[in-house]
Amino acid sequence: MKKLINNPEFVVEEMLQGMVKAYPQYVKKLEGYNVIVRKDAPVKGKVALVSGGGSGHEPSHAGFVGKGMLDAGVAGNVFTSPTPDQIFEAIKAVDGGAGVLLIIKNYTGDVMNFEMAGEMAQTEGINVASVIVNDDVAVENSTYTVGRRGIAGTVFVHKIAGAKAQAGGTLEEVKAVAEKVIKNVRSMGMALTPCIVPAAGKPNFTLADDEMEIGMGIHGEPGTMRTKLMKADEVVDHLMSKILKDLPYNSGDEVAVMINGLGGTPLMELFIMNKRVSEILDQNGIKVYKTFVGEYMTSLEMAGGSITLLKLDDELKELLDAPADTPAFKQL
Amino acid sequence: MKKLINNPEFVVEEMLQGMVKAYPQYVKKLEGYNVIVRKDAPVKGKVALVSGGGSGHEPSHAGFVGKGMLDAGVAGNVFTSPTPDQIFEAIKAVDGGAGVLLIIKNYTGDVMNFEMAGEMAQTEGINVASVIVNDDVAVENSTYTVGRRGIAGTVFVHKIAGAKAQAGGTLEEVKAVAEKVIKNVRSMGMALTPCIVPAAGKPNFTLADDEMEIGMGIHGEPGTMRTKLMKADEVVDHLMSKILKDLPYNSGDEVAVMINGLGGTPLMELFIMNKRVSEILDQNGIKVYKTFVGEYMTSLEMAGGSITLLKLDDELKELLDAPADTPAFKQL
Amino acid sequence: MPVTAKELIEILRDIYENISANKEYLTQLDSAIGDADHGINLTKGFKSVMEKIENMGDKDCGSILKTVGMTLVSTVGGASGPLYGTAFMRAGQVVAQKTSIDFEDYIKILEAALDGIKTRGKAEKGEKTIVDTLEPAIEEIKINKDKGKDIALELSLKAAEKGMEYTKEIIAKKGRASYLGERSIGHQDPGATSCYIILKTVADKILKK
Amino acid sequence: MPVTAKELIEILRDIYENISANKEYLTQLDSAIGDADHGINLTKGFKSVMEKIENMGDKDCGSILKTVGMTLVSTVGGASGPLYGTAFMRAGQVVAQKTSIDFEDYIKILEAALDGIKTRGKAEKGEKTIVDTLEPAIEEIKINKDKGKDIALELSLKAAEKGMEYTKEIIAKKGRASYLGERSIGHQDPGATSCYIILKTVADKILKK
Ligand SMILES: Nc1ncnc2c1ncn2[C@@H]1O[C@H](COP(=O)(O)OP(=O)(O)O)[C@@H](O)[C@H]1O
Ligand SMILES: Nc1ncnc2c1ncn2[C@@H]1O[C@H](COP(=O)(O)OP(=O)(O)O)[C@@H](O)[C@H]1O
Ligand SMILES: [Mg+2]
Ligand SMILES: [Mg+2]
Ligand SMILES: [Mg+2]
Ligand SMILES: [Mg+2]
Repeated sequence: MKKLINNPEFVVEEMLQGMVKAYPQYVKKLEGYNVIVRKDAPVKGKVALVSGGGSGHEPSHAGFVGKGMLDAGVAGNVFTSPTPDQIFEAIKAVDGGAGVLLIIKNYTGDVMNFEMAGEMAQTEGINVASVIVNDDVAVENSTYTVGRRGIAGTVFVHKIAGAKAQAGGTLEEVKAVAEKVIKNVRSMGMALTPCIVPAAGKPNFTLADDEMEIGMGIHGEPGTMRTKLMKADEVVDHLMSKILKDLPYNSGDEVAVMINGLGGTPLMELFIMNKRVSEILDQNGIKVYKTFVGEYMTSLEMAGGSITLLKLDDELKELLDAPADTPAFKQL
Repeated sequence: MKKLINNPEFVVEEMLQGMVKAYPQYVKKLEGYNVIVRKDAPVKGKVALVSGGGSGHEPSHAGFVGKGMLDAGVAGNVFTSPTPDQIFEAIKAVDGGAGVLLIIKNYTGDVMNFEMAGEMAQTEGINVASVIVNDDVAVENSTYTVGRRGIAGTVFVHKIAGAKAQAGGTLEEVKAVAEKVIKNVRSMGMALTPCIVPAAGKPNFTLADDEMEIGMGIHGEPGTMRTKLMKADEVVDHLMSKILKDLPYNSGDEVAVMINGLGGTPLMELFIMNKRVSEILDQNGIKVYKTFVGEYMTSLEMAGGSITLLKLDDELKELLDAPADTPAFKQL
Repeated sequence: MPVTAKELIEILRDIYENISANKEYLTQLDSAIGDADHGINLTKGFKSVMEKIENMGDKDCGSILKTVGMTLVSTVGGASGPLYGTAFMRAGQVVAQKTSIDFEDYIKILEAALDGIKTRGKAEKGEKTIVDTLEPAIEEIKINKDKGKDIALELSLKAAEKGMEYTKEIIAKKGRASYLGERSIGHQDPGATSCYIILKTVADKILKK
Repeated sequence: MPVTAKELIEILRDIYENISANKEYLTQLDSAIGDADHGINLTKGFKSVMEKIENMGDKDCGSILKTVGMTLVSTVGGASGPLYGTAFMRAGQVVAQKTSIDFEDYIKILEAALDGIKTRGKAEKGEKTIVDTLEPAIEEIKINKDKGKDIALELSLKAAEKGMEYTKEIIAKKGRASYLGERSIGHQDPGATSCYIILKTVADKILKK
């Protein structure tokens, strides 16, 4: 395991300390908890947004804490949902009296831990609502299963619900627009290599030198197929065909695009992916309103990437365009 | 070679196309050239900044093209300096009548190709000046050699000279402040793994499973020592000891810090590095004015990172704080 | 039976030791269809539990079980933390203020735990989860309770074991393993297994009395 | 000699072929102390050169050499592109408008090329670069030019070869290899080698005439 770390046990704590040292103008850490909150939290009268999950997905979620996005990011151990007490502390720290929205990625552990924290907060008289992001089309949806995983599309929920809250939206309104994003966002990813959870010390799965996995989740969960290496265009064609037909996205639609790197993929390759994505959207008469290329929801050092499309209407466009000032997402 | 590409020969072209498709609000590409310029180039009456070099260092340099930073980024083949004709086109495209500053990383190839382009532009009556960035303290400086390499510190030159130009500085003034940055900026990096130049198809050097190289350059040039894997704190201690004593940085100084990932290193590890950097600065009575953690000057998918310190005075602080709006560097 | 507060703490120590002894095994089961942390997470959780309850021998059984639940919730994480945590907290409510637990209490505890798990996790029997072990165990103990606690416990444990083994044959519909779809068949569910370990530990202790 | 424009183009084709035949070798030399692209870059450059000058047989030698230089500059990149490019452009100035090149011209061409390379690259002899091959070659051809072109060319080529081989023994002070410091000793310089290949190709052709 080749990592720039000191002790696998303390990676999350040390990371958060390094983060707070880097960005004191944006964030502070709750003493004794792995919780990062806005420096000016609680913001009185504003609906507060809390998200989080296992660590290893940086900059998600603490990197999106700041004006116009999240009020708190809760960091669990690597790839492990944070516990309710941590989330509860985050809720208490950011509640400015207008209520708190929990933005949860759809994993059984996350859902249950956030729900419990929400219940704890409710009993203390804090108004809590929650939304569950499930944008990953790689997993078949069905009423009998837990449904789809939440991946990079979550960042669009942070951005847009964050803008609504910043603009003075009520908890109901913020929740409603978050749900609108969830309804209109779809993603799918793929991986070229595994990653190593520091505490485990070895890769969480294996892929042969000439293999890749399509539809892989951000914790290395299995995808839809394991194949021989394909060209970037072929990979994108496959991901896009799944994504486009799922919502579906139609000619005349306007979308925001996110090309997300999983951690080990150079920006060069993400741009090459985007070239093909824009061609396909063009062929389908779908208009690109705005594109984001970079690392938003990673899997440690995994090589690979995901494509996210968010179908926009006027409200979503306006909120997407609103300024944001956080360590990892800035918009003037 | 596991890469999300189509054809090793066309990676640079396809990347630039994907980039322009992603950021039409910021940049355009010069038809027939691997040159990215500000969408509104040439900006009349403003000193224009041109930088560039081999590709593979993304977001450097095209990612920093935009308001408050560069006017053009010239992209050579992977790890190969662009040719003078490309640079010359860039100069012509961005000259707004107030002259053009070339920001060159100190590599023989870059220096000669940019100089030739500058001469070509001069003969066409364009006022051209240039600065050479050589922040890498890993290489011993001496009057007999080509001197130090230019690495991540270059991004501070882009930012600060860019702010000066945006504020209406003359070519002389912009060049002077760029040189002030160069005089006050020092960096050093290390690598855990090599990277693969697409056209080569194999790693550009090898490191055993338990080895790392301290002082390695951004093209895999040899460093100061190859050692057994060390803890993050030990690595940082070593890099910082070299950097701090070089300028030197003294108690009471104020610095900007950049923790730069080389492409394959997760953000988590960069924050862990920053924790130690901030401790060391604290111990030395050096004040951190602002910190930047992320990927600014990469080496494709190489795992590793570099630390950059820029000693600040009031002028540099003000310019560092000025707004910037580019794909890869935004400041509100 | 009845089980006193001190004996309850002993049972919990046995649970910790048995989970801990099966740490690798549970983790290995989780690595096949999950994320390879079930044994690690539970061991960590029950270790914290022991630190918390060690000196609670003079407290009522309700308080002890509630502490167990809250500790599991705040240390285990993932899916099993809230599930087992809720189960123990609900169990604590059943015996609130009581200084000992009798056989009738135990059945109510199991029912409350199952109810907590199902409310929290929304799983039904046959979805390859903890429920597949716990629900048959309760059904069987209730049917046979008139035959005396020893027989009822033994039959209940057999049903639990059968339920656990049946998880090998079914598709996961809940939790992380559900992403595997068909590919989850052939693997025994880690949560169903840890649940069996816990039930067996309790039964062994009660039967010896 | 003299060499006509058509013959000049033939010489340049030979250079392309010999560089191309040594592509792997030059790249391998560069991989030891540089970035493993010297053979690749030069081959690419001279290939473009051939496409550009193929049909320039009716042009003057100055125009041809200037085109060679400009093409190298715009296709080779790295350090050797501007260096060889400048060398050929300077050579072109020496024989501007001339329809053929005689021996005196050739010596002037070599001098102009060296001057261009030194002005551009700021290297002196002994710094492990192209200069270590080219400068001795020129010194020797000048000393011996009264002995006749054949002898002068042969002695010059010997000096070039000796200069090239001497680069094995010295520390690089210019270019990418200079970062290696002491570790550059023992490796022959790729640029010094490609320069020898070019000089030998020219000499072979002229000697045959
Ligand atoms: N909704 C649910 N209801 C009941 N049990 C569940 C549910 N989801 C998951 N489980 C149980 O949790 C176990 C996995 O626990 P664990 O590995 O600790 O959590 P995680 O999957 O978050 O890593 C599964 O084997 C399964 O028995
Ligand atoms: N300043 C210089 N003057 C003369 N020759 C030089 C100089 N710098 C480098 N060279 C030559 O260039 C060669 C390397 O060329 P090449 O590999 O094409 O460029 P790069 O180092 O940019 O990849 C070296 O072997 C050396 O002979
Ligand atoms: Mg090169
Ligand atoms: Mg698990
Ligand atoms: Mg887990
Ligand atoms: Mg080279």
